[in-house]
Amino acid sequence: MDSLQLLRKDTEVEIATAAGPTAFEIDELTAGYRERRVLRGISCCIPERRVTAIMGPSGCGKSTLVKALNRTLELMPGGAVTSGHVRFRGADLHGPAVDPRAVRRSLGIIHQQPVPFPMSILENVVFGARFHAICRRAEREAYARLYLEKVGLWTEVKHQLHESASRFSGGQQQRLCLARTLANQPQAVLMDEPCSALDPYATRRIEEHIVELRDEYPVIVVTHNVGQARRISDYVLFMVDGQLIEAGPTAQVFEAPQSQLARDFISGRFG
Amino acid sequence: MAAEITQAAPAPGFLPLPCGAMRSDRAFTVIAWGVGLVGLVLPLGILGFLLIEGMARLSWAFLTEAPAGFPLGSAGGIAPAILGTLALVAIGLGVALPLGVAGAIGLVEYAPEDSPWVRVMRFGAECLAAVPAIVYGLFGYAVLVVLFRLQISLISGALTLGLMMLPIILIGAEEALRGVERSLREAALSLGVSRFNVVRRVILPKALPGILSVTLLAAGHAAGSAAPVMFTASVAFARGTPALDAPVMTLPSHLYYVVSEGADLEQAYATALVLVVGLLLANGCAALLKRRLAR
Amino acid sequence: MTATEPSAVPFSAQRVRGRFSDRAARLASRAALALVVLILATLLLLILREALPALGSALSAEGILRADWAPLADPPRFGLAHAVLSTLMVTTLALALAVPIGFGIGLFAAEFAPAWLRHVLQPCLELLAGIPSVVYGFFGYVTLVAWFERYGGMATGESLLVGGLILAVMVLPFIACTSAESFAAVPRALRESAHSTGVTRVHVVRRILVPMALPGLFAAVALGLGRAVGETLAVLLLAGNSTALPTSYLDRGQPLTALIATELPEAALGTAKYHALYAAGLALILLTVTINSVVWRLKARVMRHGG
Amino acid sequence: MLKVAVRSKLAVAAIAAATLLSATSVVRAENGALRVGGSTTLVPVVANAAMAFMDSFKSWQRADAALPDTQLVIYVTGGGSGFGIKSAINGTLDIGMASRELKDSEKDALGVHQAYLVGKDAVAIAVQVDNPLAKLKQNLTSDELRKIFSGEYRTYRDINGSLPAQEIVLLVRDAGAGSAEILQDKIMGKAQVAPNALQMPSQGALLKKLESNPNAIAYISAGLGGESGHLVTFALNGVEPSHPTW
Repeated sequence: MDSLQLLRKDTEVEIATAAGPTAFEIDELTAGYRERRVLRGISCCIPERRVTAIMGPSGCGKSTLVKALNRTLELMPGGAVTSGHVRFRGADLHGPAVDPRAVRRSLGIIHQQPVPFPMSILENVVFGARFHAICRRAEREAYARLYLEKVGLWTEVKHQLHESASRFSGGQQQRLCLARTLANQPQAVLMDEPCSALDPYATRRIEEHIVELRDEYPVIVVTHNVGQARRISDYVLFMVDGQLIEAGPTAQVFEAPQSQLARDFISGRFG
Repeated sequence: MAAEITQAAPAPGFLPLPCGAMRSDRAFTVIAWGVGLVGLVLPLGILGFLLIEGMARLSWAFLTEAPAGFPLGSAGGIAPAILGTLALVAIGLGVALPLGVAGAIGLVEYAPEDSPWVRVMRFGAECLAAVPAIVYGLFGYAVLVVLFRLQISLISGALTLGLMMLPIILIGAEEALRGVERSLREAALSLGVSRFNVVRRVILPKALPGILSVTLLAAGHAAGSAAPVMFTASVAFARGTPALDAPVMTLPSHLYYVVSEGADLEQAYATALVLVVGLLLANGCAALLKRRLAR
Repeated sequence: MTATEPSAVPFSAQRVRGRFSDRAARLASRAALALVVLILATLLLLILREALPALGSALSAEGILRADWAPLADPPRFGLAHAVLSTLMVTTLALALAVPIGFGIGLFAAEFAPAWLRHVLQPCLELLAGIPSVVYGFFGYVTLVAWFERYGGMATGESLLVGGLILAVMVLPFIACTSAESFAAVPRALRESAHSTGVTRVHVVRRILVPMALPGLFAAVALGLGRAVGETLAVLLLAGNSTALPTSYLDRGQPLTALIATELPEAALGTAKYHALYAAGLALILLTVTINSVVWRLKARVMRHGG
Repeated sequence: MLKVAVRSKLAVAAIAAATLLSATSVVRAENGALRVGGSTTLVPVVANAAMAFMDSFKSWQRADAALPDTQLVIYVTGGGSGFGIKSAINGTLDIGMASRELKDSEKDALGVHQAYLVGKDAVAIAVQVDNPLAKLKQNLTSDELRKIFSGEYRTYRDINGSLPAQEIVLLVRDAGAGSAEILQDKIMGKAQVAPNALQMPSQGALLKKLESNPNAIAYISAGLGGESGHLVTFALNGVEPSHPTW
């Protein structure tokens, strides 16, 4: 499939794009927590090596969607995908032979609140990588350095690698979490409102990293910040109440939104 | 070196996990379930055992009659023991609850926060809550029974139990009071009313479920303890309504008496069942209150 | 005071009223605290005073630390060594069993159990914690003691082994509940992040949960230890109540609490026996206070570290 | 024919004027409570007697016209002979019960008091019917008894080579019990009871344990031991602990 499509059967809206190959194919995905259905049939494709922003008002299911994408949704109390499929590079996420942990490792996620683990900075970075035997014990430091440099933390922390990360600022913590995720050598990066707990300066740094990541990974960023979506994304999905309302290249969606809801959201009239 | 460990090329599908880790994960899960079930089977087993063995003798008469038979206690009921236990705990609470709550208010509201004094008090209270019940018995015996000539009586025992409950209630009430949101306190104080008014009208009602919960727990603990009342309040046999200056029977000491006298096992099972079910009710209420508080 | 002219001093009426009730409340609560301190100081001092005569010659051959317990000998000897050793032995056994199982239950409740099971498990543990000591003693007497005699080939079922086993059951809920709470208190986000790196549950438990819950786990052990040391009636009924220095868990013994409960009734005021028993009480206090303060320190340090 | 193995007097040591039936100053508490406590041997008897006494008289006046018209309440508790005497001395009990003679020091401490003898019982050495010793012997000497209770004989084989090497389980009463002091006085002399003996909290408990444990040997109230169908009692130095003829 060479286009980012919105396959909503009821409206049959289709947006042709000039996108490259597809990373994620999402097909009629419904998911939720126990009795509460949060995602009501989401279908779309998300392209390789681009930043795709998921926008929408609070509670529309953005976070649930990214959590479903790397199978951490099932860690939440009662959280589960009830029907539909997600394929990443052709492989079904929920296929019978697929271990959810392998999915989580391959599709790294960054959360809203930066969550440094209760261990040294070095240990934080190689936490997953050591487990997955990506790096050997002897090369921990070199390995950690690689990823700390990648997120621009190395010069700041090179003398305190063995100290706890708890005294870091929010922005530093979030970059540490990014390094930790990248050190896991994922094949895609998901971000769940990565900047909503940060100040404007730290937000800018994270946004710069997001744009850089595009060169290596398909990136999905959940945000409720319209300006941010405009700044960093190549494509936009717009969700309301668990359904996909609109999708397309960022410029197109922002300049000529097709639905009234999207128009109101972008202009700041609700959300 | 860095070159060797750069990122692998994107491969389709998901990489397999280290297989040793998977095996240990599975073993761990099995062990966790096994151990967890111990926590389920053990209490239910003990309760079931007491229920099965105790139900035979349990009857309305058992709850309302005095002990009878020879040796005394091998027949009849346990009414005086129930009354005695209730009286002991009620009077003990009458002392411990106001003192404990007032002390907690003093610690939380009227002492500078994190002053060394508060820390010392809290540490002291925690130590005293940990002091074994029998030590309270030693103290009650030396001071109340002998020194103050209160003899072995309801009042001696009730004061001993009150002392035992005091640190538990103090700590619990302090935690409950501290648990009230700071913003609530600030908002109330910003209206210019006195601190006491804020405590009485805002903080205490908010902390009440927590205080009641810990009070019930302390009362249950006291009601089940034989050690502190053995030398201060309990006798093998008593009858009639409990009086302040007279000794009483208590459920735990009666159970101890029946077991140690080897009088009658069925009687002991039924007594144990009554004691456990009574405490279960008290603790259940405490847990409910706590859960309501958490909401 | 000068509340007669409200216009001269704004808000004065309100302030005077508030100030009075406030001062009264402050006074009352301070008085309550002082009373609490007074009572507790009396408790400590009194037990210390009654124990003091026995402490003076504690190290002599006839003293409480070295002699055996022989109240009917001539002259009588009141040594506590057997009781201290018995207490240590039953407590060690109880904790050796209850700590691993308790942590396991705590972890299970916080991590593995489905919600409905957790809602059953919690009251079950509370039930276990709510059963009083004397009922455990009775329960152990009619079950374990009888079984060990019938099937275990032991001369008597009463032994430090049985006392320790029942004690383990008694402290188990405290350790399990406290550890479950501290495992559950580890922030969701932290767990979620750890899981989202695709590691196994064992790994998350070992690297994230245990380090984070460590202070709580220490507290759990301490709580259990304190309970085990101070339990009276269960060990009184089960440990065998004999004054020999125990050499194995199959031996009978008499923990400090059981010694006090057995001997206090006939210890006449001011006799050597009376003082020895208060020395036993003092030992119990010192033991629990030491446990508490070690944990207090440890907790502070671990919390600073873990941050 | 005074042929009792070890004889004990069950004496009631009471403080001044504190008699069960004609108490005057004893009923000093306004509610008319009388506290009785001590020897666990006496508790079952006295407790039942007290209950019957309360039931039949209800008020002190009806028991004796000289007494005030207050409700008749009697509290009974155990604790052991030592506890009974001690409590009578320090006034925490109105009547102390003891299963032994009062010592001179105790009489001095009591001051003005009255002691009432309510009965006598022998202390018998007894074992369960399945005890190895029961089939072999009917009689024990003081010397054997001392060696058994001092722990010199650890197993039954030590007593007699033909017996199995099972541990001798000694059941004793705690040091406050009258029977414990009697054993010390009459048999043990300078020797001490083996410290690994099980101290039982009451005669009743001792009886139950003795009946259930075939390895145990104990001294027990001859009355209790004789009534039980599961026990065998020994003669001491040829004297049976039966039919006391005092």
